[in-house]
Amino acid sequence: MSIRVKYFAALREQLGRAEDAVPAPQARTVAEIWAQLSAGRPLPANTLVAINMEYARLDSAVREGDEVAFFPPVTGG
Amino acid sequence: MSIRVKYFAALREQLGRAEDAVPAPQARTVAEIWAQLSAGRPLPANTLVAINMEYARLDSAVREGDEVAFFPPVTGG
Amino acid sequence: MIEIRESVLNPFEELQRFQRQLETKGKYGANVSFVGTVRDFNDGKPVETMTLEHYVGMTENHLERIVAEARKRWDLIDVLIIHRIGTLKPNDDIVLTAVWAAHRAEAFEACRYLIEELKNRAPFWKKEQGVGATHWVERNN
Amino acid sequence: MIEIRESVLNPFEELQRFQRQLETKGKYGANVSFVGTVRDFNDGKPVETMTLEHYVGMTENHLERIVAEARKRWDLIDVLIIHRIGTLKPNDDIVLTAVWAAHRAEAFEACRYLIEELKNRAPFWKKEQGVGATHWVERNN
Repeated sequence: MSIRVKYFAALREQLGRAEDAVPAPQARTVAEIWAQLSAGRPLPANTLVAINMEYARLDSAVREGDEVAFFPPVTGG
Repeated sequence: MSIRVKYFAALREQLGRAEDAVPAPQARTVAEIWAQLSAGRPLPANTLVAINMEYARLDSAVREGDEVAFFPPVTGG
Repeated sequence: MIEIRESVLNPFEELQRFQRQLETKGKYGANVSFVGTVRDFNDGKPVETMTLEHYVGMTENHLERIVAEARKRWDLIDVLIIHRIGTLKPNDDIVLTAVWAAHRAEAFEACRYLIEELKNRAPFWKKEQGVGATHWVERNN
Repeated sequence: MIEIRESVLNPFEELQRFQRQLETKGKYGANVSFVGTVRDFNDGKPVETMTLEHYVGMTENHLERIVAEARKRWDLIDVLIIHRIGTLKPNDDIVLTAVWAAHRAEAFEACRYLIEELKNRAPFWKKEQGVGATHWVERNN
């Protein structure tokens, strides 16, 4: 089982992909997952994160099977 | 030329008429017009008055040709 | 636009018709609408019919003034008010106030202002008929 | 009811259809509706088309939660939210939030709450295409 990672909107376009998958044991927090997948690219200011579709923080713990998402401030409505 | 007097809603029903006309020289204020037309009946509490379709007071002056109205608190909407 | 009418009010058809003829397409980003409807129970009493009376002329003057005040206070693109008179039944719509503006804050605030001022100042009166009992509504709440 | 859709939104037809099937006729005295529309100019830039992206699943969860919070906070009879995704043009309607309640105060407050919370929390993102230029809207105002 791995961790599924999603990117949305401007962040998805900047990275050039909408999804990643990470083997679970390699990361423990949202920030560590970003570091692992971004090849040294800093997380843009104001980026929001979610774990299993709930807003979370960069230091929130991630577990096997979780879905983690990174996205810019929301602009619906 | 006289003063035209209108009554609305519950007040119209209580008086049993919708309109009166008063010769102009006989009255000077809204309160005097009421006294003249009401046969001693006191003005019900909370009654609103208008002169020429503008809210007015009981001591507002009334002139020849004016339209005076007496009505209960408004309940539209 | 301000209208007082005796015929049935279908507020959503009126909104659609009014919006379609607006020449400000692309300018408004927000519409807020209020619809007031006759309830079958008011102040603890069942309502079978309601009759709305108004002071012809004074009502129109005051509604126009309320709209002018709202336009002075907020930056509005368009305003629609329709109010019924005559006899209504529960579930009939009594009043529609609607505002189109660039942004939502002014649309919400102005729409609320229109209905509050209408209720405070426009000379309409409601009489409710229940089971064998008739009374004038004494005040707006 | 909550709906996210790619097809055209005609808010007033939706309101009429939704209200007709309500089984609470005679119970509600107030409906307040907000409609958000694409403007042809935003943040000083002309807009030719707008594309709306969302996070499937998270959006629905958060809209349901926002409605549940509004129902807990105010005494509401019914709630309708429809939000578009995909490509829109100026004058297309993006979002509808509507509330039916016994009285107008709760209808106004709850309708405003729904749209404010939707804008703050629901994961939608707008991209605007102007004359030769494309940009993601950076924040809601």
